[in-house]
Amino acid sequence: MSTILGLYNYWIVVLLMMTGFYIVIAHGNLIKKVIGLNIFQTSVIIMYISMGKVRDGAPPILTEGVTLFSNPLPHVLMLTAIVVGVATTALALSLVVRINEAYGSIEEEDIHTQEKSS
Amino acid sequence: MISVILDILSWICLMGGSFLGISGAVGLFRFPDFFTRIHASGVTDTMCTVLIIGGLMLQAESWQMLAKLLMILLLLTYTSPTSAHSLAKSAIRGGLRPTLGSGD
Amino acid sequence: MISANLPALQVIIPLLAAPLAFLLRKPRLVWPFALLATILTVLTSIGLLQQVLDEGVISYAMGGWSPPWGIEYRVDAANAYVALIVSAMGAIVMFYAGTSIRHELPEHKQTLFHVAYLLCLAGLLGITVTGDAFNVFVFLEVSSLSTYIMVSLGANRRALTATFQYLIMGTLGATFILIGVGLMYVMTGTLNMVDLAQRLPEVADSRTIYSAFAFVTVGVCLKLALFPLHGWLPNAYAYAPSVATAFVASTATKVAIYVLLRFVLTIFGVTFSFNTMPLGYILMVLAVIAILIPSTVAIYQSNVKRLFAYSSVGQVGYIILGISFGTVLGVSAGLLHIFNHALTKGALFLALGCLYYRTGSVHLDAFRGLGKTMPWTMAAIVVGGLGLVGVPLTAGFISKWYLVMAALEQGYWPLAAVALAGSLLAAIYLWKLVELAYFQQPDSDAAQIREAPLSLLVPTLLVTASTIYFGINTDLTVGVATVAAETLIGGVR
Amino acid sequence: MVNLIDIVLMGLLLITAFAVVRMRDLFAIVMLFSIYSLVSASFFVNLDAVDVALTEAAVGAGISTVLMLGTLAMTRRYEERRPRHAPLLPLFIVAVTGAALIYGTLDMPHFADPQAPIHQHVAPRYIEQSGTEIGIPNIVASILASYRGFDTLGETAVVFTAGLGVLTLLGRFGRREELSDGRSMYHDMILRVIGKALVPLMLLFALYVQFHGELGPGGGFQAGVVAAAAFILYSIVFGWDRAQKIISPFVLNIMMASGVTLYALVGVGGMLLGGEFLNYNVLGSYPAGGQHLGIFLVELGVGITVAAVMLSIYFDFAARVAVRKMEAR
Repeated sequence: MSTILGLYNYWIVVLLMMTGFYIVIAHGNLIKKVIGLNIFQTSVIIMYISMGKVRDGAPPILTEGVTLFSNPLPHVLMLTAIVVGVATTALALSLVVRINEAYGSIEEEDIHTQEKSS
Repeated sequence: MISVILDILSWICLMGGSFLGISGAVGLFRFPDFFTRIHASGVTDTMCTVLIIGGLMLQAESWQMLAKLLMILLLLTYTSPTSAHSLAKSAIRGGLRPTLGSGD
Repeated sequence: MISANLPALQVIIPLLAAPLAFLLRKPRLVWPFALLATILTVLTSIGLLQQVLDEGVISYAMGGWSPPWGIEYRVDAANAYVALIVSAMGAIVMFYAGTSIRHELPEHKQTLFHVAYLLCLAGLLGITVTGDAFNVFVFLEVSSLSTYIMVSLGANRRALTATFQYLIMGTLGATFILIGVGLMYVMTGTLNMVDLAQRLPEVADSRTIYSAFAFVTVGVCLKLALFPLHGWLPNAYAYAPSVATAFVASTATKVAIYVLLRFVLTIFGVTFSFNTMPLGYILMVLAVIAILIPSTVAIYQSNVKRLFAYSSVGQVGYIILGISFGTVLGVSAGLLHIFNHALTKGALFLALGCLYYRTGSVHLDAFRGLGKTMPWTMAAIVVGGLGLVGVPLTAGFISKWYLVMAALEQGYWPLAAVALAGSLLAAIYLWKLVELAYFQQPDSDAAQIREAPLSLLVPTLLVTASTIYFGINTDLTVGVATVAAETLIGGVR
Repeated sequence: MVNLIDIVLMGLLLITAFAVVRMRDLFAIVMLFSIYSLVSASFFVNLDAVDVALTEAAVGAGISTVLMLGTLAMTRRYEERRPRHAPLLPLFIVAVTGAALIYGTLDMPHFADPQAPIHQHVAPRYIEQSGTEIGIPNIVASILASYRGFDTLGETAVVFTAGLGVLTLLGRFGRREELSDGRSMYHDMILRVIGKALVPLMLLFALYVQFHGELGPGGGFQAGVVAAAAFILYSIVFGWDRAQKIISPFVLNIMMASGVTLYALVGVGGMLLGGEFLNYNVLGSYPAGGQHLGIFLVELGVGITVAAVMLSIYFDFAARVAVRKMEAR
């Protein structure tokens, strides 16, 4: 029981991650793939931030009279991850735009048939 | 004594705001066309934010927090009607027309 | 002052050169500047390797914060060796890029390419020299994003879809690594590799660490294109600009293999990876498949760049096979093959770039009569191909020899047979090219084709000659690879 | 009480994520993603990660969504096609991966457990010492800019790379003068007035976030994104050709590169003064003073690059949309 109470948080995050991962590998629409990737990454960020939480902790900003802080290190790491994520997204989306211009479609299937016939 | 009155007032505001928020959401789902839907959410939204932030202001612990909440309130009262307006305007320009009347 | 800061300079020179090159704007200024930066990078890595061999492991505390609180750059024989490979290939290919890029890309994209190239170099070197698990992820992304840019600049529209696929799989791989590092972090509270290696044994017998190990390994294997996770590689290599293919093929997967070694051997430790976890057997099976299937697929390719791309997947199999033994001999054979294959594939893709420069094609048809029209280019391809086969006097022979030795040392003689079968497959696809080039007449309009310009030919032949040099004089490579393998396996404990 | 909020937020996240899987209307999916991002930002506040929340809200719900909408505007394909066959293989892969992760969590320290190893090693030093070693209240900013400043340099390089990549793929080059289509919103008076009033406020807020980052949540990334958002709003309302008159592509390019350069040069400065790369202690007459100066400069570099790159990416997309509109006519 205590395991469930102590870990349910992570399990939901795993479920979220897998939802994103599933969208990436199962869907053929390129924009949807990018969104799936974003959901996957955001969920990984939630996982890290959950790790950093300390019960009754305060946000890690030194204030007088507060001694118990949540762990600041995961926050720093995830700031980096968020920025890396948006960089990847921007690049992926501009690729989608170019693919659409070159193939007239953003569905993986259409693109495959065109590549096979050419 | 004062704090109890403040608490009661703030809860009334919060509940009222929440009710408006939910009714706006219901309207968003139940109304027939784009314009009535945006009407539903746009109109209730403003009052909803005013009430909720007002309720929070009554709970504020410091002047600083009060000032911040006030600024958020001002920002939202400006932006939320504007966004509703520009949505409607874009819809009109995009060729969407409201469904008028029903009996004719 | 310079010698004390070498580890930082190794990454900072290309990293700082990239935005400065971007500010220069004009391609005719950017290329010499970028070339200068890559040459300085090579000098740094030579100095670094020298320093490591003389004085032992170098630890450099970024920002003056001692590890594990700050980020540590930790250079030992293994990563100094990999850094040298990467920066040397970086400089030679950059020299080649001057002419090739001017030919293949419109003017306003040339600068962008060179900047992306420098960023990629910085990223790869950053992954190599860092001693911090999270820092690996950051620089992995720097190198990946800049690789996507370079690949997407290919002339064919299929370069775009290839890049997209690469991007999706690359990002998934990086995210898996991120998950693995997170699980390790939550159990130990640290991100520093040495610190991790010290603290992991206490908690190693937990399901979290098993899972962390799986995620890191799968993530890295995606990046190094181990069969069956190689899907992104053939198209990305086939449709990228020649320079990008040559550079990426000879460095990116190699650095990924280094990351695998570092995580598996140094951080998790040999005992955990090979005894507690069945890594050795899994890698061995995958390596055998990777040697046989992609090499067979390569035979049926008509696009020669794609052919050699599939052969790269096969060669990664060889390296992984060496690693899968988990012995000093096996790992040093793997490290040797990293070096030799980087040279060989570099030479081959550079030669294909020469061909593309003159004929505008890398299709099999373009090879007809090439032995007469472009003798030097074709000679480079043949020598490179012989290296892939593993003929004596080429560098490829040395690493395959050590690989077979390592297999026999463990008593795995069927694996030695697999390695030979792979060589046979390589001989088949090489023969296809040789047959076309030397025993067929060029088409009437192809007969006008001249040899590639010297600015392309010189670097190509230089790399080709070095594959022969390192096939004959093996003291340097074998010596360093053995020391590096010992460092990796001995770990830091 | 806090648990209840957590559960509600996670429930919302789950609903949104599943809705994204089920829906086929791409426009709705983008909006759902934006909601997902915003809800996770609220979740971060609840988990005490205020800096992360600010960034996620600005980046995920803001910039990413704008870019996705821009892509939709150019692809004009609002419906995803139904898959032909049941996705058995992906389901299998996801099930195995998920199972591996759940298996991995079983031995993890429980959520919010203060005794977990993660809170016992490395992190305590930051909490206990950063006040004296660095001298600024925001511990996250201390780690980000100083203890792990090199990560942040790498991250700024990633942002620069992204700007470079979008520039390469979409390019702001050519035919800019012919395009007058960028200001479809210009004739809307209400938008114009509100926009005019908001833009300076947003810029002011960006500056606040930039320079207040040492005391409270904020810093270069968040400030850069907010500043870029201000210009994006301006260019939506007044047309991107007008916005480009204020910040020309040329200036943007210089800003993109100079932010990274500034960051790296601060590091080199540390080397020249006898410390390690990015050692700020040697920059000032006393260590904490040097740290202040160093952090101020690197955060500035981050802010400049991020703002310029985000704006540059937006301009690249907007120019492309305009070109397509003109071709369609």
